Amino acid sequence: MTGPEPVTLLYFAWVRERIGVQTEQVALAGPTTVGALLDDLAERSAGHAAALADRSRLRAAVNQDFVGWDHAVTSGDEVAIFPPVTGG
Amino acid sequence: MTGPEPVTLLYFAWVRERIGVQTEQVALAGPTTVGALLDDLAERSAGHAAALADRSRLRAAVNQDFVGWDHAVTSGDEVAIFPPVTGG
Amino acid sequence: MFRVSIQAEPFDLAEEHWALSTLGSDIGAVISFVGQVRDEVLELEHYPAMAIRQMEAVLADARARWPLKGATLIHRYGRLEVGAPIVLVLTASSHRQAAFEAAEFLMDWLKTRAPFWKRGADGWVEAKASDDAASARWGT
Amino acid sequence: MFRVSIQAEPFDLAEEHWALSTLGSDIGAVISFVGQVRDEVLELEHYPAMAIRQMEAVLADARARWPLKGATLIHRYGRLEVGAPIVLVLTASSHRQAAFEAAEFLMDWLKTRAPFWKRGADGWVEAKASDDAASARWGT
Repeated sequence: MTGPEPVTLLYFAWVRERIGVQTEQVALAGPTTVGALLDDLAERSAGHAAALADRSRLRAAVNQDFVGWDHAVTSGDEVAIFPPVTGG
Repeated sequence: MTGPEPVTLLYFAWVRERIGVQTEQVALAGPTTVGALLDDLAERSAGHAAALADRSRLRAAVNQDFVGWDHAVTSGDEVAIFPPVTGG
Repeated sequence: MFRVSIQAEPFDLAEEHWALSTLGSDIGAVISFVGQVRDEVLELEHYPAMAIRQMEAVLADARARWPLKGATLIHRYGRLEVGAPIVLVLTASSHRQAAFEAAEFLMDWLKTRAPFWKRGADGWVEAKASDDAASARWGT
Repeated sequence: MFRVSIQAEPFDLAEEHWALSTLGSDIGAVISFVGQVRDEVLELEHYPAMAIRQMEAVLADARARWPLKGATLIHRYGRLEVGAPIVLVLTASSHRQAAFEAAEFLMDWLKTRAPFWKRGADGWVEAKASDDAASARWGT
């Protein structure tokens, strides 16, 4: 029996640099929110903690759309965490 | 003894077509205004009268700057009469 | 570089753009507006001395209002086929907002103050009240 | 013609402009915005799938707001030298106001919503509050 599909995390810019990886996968215990997921991720390493400490400097996307911290995350989602964009 | 320099009139677009000439020169009896000058010009020919009848459809420039009908015209001026511009 | 030209010949957008985009390392935004002939062949008449004088004046006005690094105004005259470019406004600045606003200002102004007159198949083109309104928003 | 591209290579402004200016006899205005690298070499990182998805969405939004005949959005990534073009926004319409407004809207949006990040000599470039303010005026 396989478990539910994991969530794919993507990190960009200095979030990626501090965490040290571009992407990782995490299994969810159950439905959660982006904010709660970040609380969990912050405990993974000192790099995670440093990258995710100040939420005012972070933005999130779920399945490639911008979302707020209380947005639901479910099994199989693609969740991206990054600083405010600076393109254009 | 030569008289004072004449005023040079310039006509554009349908004003030019109705009057039948691009430019003409007129001697002034004395200082006048663009509006008064147009009243005099309208008596020169049926074409002048037709071209200059409806002042709401005309614009004027003196020495290459837009002016109103009460703007002074003096000897030697370049006075242009034309419809509202449609460039760009 | 600030330049005004009134000409019968077409202009080369890429060349004009290059001239502004390479002005210096502080250029961050270059905007071009090209107006082109719609739907019917046009003949453009103009008042050459007043046109050049007024176009230089409005360019000076734009420079006083926005921190431009460069700008180019080209207006064509004569017979112009459908699709032919009529007018080019190019602005270059460190920041996009200045370049956008200046380009819109210059175009609004050209529409209402540059002494050019278009004649199409049905005669002389009438001026549009919407152009006067667009120009009026700049408070000139 | 409506087109989005995310690419490492430079774009050819003249070619892209031509593609829109020749779309039909009802094109009256074609506007280009080119953003280019100022002052220091930049490295642009991006989130490819989200970038293309979001750029296509904003182009659809612009089409719903303005009567555009065509528009092109190109954003580059990778290492970009000083003076190198980063972004191209092109809009074509019958009337200049629609083309200008749509181009400004698209640029304001790209600045605040397109997932690209610039890194310069001193590290990651900080987002500007002025860009958020510019974007907010469109009510999105």
